[in-house]
Amino acid sequence: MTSVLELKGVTRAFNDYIAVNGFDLTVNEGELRCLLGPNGAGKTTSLDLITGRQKLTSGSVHLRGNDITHMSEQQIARQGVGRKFQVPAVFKELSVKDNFEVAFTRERGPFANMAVMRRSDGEARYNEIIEIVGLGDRLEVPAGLLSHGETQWLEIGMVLMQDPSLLLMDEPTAGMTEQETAKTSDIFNELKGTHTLIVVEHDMSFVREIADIITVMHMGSLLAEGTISEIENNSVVREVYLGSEGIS
Amino acid sequence: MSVHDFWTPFSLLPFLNALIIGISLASIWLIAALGLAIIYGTMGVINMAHGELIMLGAYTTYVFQSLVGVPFLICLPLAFFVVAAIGWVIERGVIRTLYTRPLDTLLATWGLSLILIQSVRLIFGGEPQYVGVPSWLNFQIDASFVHLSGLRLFIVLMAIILVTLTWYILYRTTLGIRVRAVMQDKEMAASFGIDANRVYSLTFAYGAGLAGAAGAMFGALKTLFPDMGSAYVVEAFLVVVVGGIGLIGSVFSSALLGELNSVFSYFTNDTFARFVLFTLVVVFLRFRPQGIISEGMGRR
Amino acid sequence: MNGNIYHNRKAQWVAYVAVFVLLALVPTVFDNPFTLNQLARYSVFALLAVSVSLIWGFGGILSLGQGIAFGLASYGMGMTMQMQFQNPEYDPIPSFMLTNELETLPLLWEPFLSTPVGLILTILVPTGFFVIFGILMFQARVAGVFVAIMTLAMLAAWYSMAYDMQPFTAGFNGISPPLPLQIFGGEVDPYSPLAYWICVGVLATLTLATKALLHTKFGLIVQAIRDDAERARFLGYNVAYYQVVVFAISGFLAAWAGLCWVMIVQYVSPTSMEIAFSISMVVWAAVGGRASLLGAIIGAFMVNGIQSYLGDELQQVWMLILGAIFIGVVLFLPRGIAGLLELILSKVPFGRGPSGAQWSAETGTEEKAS
Amino acid sequence: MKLTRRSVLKGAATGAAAAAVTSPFVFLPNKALAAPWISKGGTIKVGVLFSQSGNLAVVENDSAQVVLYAIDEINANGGVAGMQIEPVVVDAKSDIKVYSEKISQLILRDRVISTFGGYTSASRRAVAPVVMARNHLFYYPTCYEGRECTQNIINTGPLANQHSQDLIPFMVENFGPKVYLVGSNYIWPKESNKNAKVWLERSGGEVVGEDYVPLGGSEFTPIFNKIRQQQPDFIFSTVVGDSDIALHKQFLQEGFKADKMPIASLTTGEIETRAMGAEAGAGHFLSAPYFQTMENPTNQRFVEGYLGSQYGGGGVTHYNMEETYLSVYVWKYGVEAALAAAGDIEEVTPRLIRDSSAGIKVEDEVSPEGLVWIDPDNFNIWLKPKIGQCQADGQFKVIKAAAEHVGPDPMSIYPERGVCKADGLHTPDGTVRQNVL
Repeated sequence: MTSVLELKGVTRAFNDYIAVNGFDLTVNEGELRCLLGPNGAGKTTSLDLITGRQKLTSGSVHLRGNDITHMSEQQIARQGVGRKFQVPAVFKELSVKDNFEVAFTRERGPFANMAVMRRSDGEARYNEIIEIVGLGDRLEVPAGLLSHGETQWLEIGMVLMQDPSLLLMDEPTAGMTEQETAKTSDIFNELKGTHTLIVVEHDMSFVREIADIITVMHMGSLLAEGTISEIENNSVVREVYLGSEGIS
Repeated sequence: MSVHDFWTPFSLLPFLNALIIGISLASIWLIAALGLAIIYGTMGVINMAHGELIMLGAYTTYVFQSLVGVPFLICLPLAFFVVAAIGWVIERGVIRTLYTRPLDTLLATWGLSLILIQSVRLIFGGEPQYVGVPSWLNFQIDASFVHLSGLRLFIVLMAIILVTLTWYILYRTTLGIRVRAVMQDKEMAASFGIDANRVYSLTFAYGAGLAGAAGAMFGALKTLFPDMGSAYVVEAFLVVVVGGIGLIGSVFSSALLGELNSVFSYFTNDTFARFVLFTLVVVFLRFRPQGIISEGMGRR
Repeated sequence: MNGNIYHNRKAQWVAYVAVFVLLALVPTVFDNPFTLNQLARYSVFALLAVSVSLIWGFGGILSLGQGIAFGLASYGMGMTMQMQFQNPEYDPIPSFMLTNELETLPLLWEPFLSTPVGLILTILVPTGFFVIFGILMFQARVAGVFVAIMTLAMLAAWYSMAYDMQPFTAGFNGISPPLPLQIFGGEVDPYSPLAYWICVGVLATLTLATKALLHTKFGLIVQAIRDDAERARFLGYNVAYYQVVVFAISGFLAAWAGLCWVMIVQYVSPTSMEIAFSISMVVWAAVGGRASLLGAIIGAFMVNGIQSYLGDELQQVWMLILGAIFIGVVLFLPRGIAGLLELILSKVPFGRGPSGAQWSAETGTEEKAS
Repeated sequence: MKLTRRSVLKGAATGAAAAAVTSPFVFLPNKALAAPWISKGGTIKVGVLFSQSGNLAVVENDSAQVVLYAIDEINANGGVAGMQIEPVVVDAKSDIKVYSEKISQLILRDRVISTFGGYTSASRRAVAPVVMARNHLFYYPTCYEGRECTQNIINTGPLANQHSQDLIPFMVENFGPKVYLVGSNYIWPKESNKNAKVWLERSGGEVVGEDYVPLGGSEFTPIFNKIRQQQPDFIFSTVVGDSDIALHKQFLQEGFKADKMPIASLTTGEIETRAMGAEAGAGHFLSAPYFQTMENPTNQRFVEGYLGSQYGGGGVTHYNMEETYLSVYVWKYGVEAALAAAGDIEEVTPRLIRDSSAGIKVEDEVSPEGLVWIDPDNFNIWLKPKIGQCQADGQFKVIKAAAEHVGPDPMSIYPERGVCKADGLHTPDGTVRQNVL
């Protein structure tokens, strides 16, 4: 197994507050890793650091052996890292179809794209994606009119459209109904194996559905790592995390 | 290049006086910008009609002084309250519906400024009017390199008073605490029972009132005509944008810009000074965009 | 396709072409030179509104500095036409330069001795400036109202510059080239149908090109950036690069407007870079509909037409009316006249799609068919 | 192509909308352009193009009023060549784009035979191209810098060279040689200052400083700082408009005294002193061809008649208004001379009026400032400049009047450019250049 992502001693400090402190993480090919931790544990910040949204104070991030520590967001994205945000981010005034089209990023430069007419290339690809996330009957609807769950799927679909080798999902089921969550876990299980994923999630039942290995963060550092049962039986985790918020 | 035939040579005492004049200019910029800074800082509203609120303050003073016969010092608070009332109405009528659309506020307030200019022109005519300077301000300070007219000194003092007053209201009264709470987190403030809409109305009215008081003073200093406000609005924006959110920022940036303007004017001329200043501000914003990046870190 | 003909791409093209054909036919019906010149002026304003629509309605960037490109190009054109009047041998310098004791033609003016070079610079310089200015702003990720303020400050700076650099610009008095543009061995009388057709032709060509551009993937990405710049960035797009390009294109459009303007007016002064004028462009686009190029064109024609033909009594209150229209549009009709049309047409059933009700996968095929 | 029908429908609808938008602009068929400028049995149409709204209206509204007053006066006395004059009044809204648009409306649509208009050089230059291209005639009724040689503009205000030749020697003689030049930042003040320097040199004065404020600018403290540093004997001001008022007010506030260091101005007339308050104006000097207080029967009649008429709401008369008033009479005599030359009123063209205006005189009985005439070469005006001192009531006392008429010379300080003649600028190398702007 080759490591897709490797974080070494990643630290992010704001003046006197250290959000992420010497965090190490290694994710292997085809793995679905869940990132757990109480609020303020540094999960989202870690994703920010991986994707270049925030700059590291110290430490390094490697993607398939390449150092991406100092790259900009778009460079990292072009290295094959896709990210879904905690608050779903889609292009609200564009139709669902156009959202997928924008996410289909074969050409990224403005001038190259001036020669590309819409829907010329992405067609086949989004048929595949629609198979996975659904929304096939909502293609012409402006994304701003979608329900919350649909917006989440759209964003997941967009990230897939981008065809990344590593997907980062920040709370993909936040605000979803039970049925929607069930559909989402189906989507994730379908992706598992063919894609490498890191999922930040609070919903333990969802985590149980999908996770291979779980990494627990606390106070910006690694607390524990292991399979679902190992984590559930880890006394330290129980103490800081399960005790405080409770895993349902 | 023969643009500036007279590049004034450096000479210490007049240059020092130029620095003093810089303080005087800075106080004018600060007074012009203060209301804008409060409104922008609290509500994130770019009020393009701010210059016109200044103009209304000047005309209010003119009306009370010339037509009613109220002494100048009393006109200042009157201008404050009259324009504050107008500001309150504007907030209720136009701004309120646009809080989620900052760009549209900018445009709507610009439309408003047209209406205000034209209304004043219809009422008072286009002729320049003037506000009489009270005789007790007709003195000059003449001490070695310091030359400052009484009116300028008065404006510097008023700037200090207004800033202090604003500081006091913001940091020492419950209203101020509410304003700052809303500034930082509207939802959180609401959960503590603070009526954000009311706070916005009051803040806008207060900012407008400050513009009115500024107008009263500018009326004494300069000439009143319906589109006098446009002369202040760009400068006021620059003070606010360069200063960032907060009272201290505005004080510093107006001091900086006022001094720069005075020094450039000393060496070259006022038009060129403006060009240099505006360009510097644009470049400055490029390299110190703190508080300027609209995509906040905490959004997602 | 939601069953609204407004969104039908083919119908849109038909409407665009119809309007331009209609405009082009005007001289065959009415040949009053004043009317033609006036309509040519409106076409120039319409092009400015199109440039605002592109950068603001589609790019999501409210630029109050379109007057910079317009003004720079106006000066370029003014200089080109002025130098056509001067004779390099015995009368090399325009008369206003005398006041400022210039003995020889300044270096800045030298290239404009050649009309082709002058015309190229007229377009190239403003576009180039917008590239540089765009890089300055968008690389620093300046957005929203701060772009508005920065463009405003830059506009004010250029205004002061044009005003103060009197040896080169004649300052407030402005430059009025005494002769119409001489080109290809002929001259373009500003009051002739030819001048009118050039202006309408430039407007039509650039508008249709812009519309075509918006239909490419580039245009889609620009609109995506408008909706959510960060999302686009995390999809791997260099957002700043796109913004610079679209900003430069809008500057390019405004530069063409400046070129045509001086061609039909034979006068340029710092007022071309007045703040109020640049904001007016935004007003035209807003009234017509910022998210529609054709809407912006109609907005420019309407607002200026009303302004010119309002009765005398109403002239005195023109600013009141304009201000009220503008506030009204912002408050109640943020998508302008085009938005109103969209709303009205949505009531009209169109195509196979049931209007306004459920969407179906089939309705989507209409767009593919078109 | 099942959508075609609807597409066409939409296109047609939009087209109809566009037609509705454009239809108000449709006026005259073009054949009118071949018709004579003045038709027998009709009226004579003239354009009146001033800003009656916006910031220039302060001055230009009075100009428009006085043109209408003069036209009324002429009409009441039988009109021109037995025909009544019909003014076509257009508001330029203080917007330079509107000047340029409206002048073409007046010429091409309304077909006026001449136009009176403008107060700023910018507006003159904005209207010049179409006036020249159509060989039309524009009366610019106020002072300007000269240095132009056009064949279609007649000017009835003093040029830069007519202002300073009395004022500067007078000031140097009475107050001292050192002068500080303050002006608004545009061409006219700079050109006037260049002329002033010529006369300063001849009268032994020297320039100790020169500064320009933006048009509309009102911050003079930095300039007064420099003035304090340079200690001039007097200030020579070419500051215009609102700035001029600010200059005088701040002069007082800064503690300067008019009797120690007066301002000698080319602009501060009755309108300005009224706006700034007589206190701020008193003691300073103005060079102008006309003052309201001039004592002659014609002026008395003009002041009383104008202020008593429906147009005299402004309450004062002013050199700019008087020059505007003159321009209407210059035009009237020009039309009469043109008629005499052509024999038929329908043959009179704008250019013929212009050519016939060479040497036209406005006699003492008509001209409030006394006899003036149009230069037959450059079509500016011969006049007697006067120096007035502002009194405590805001009116001016004429201190000194030139003994002789002073001629306009647009190229006075640029002899190497050539001589302005009726047919164009005669350059030293023997060519004749028309419409040198």
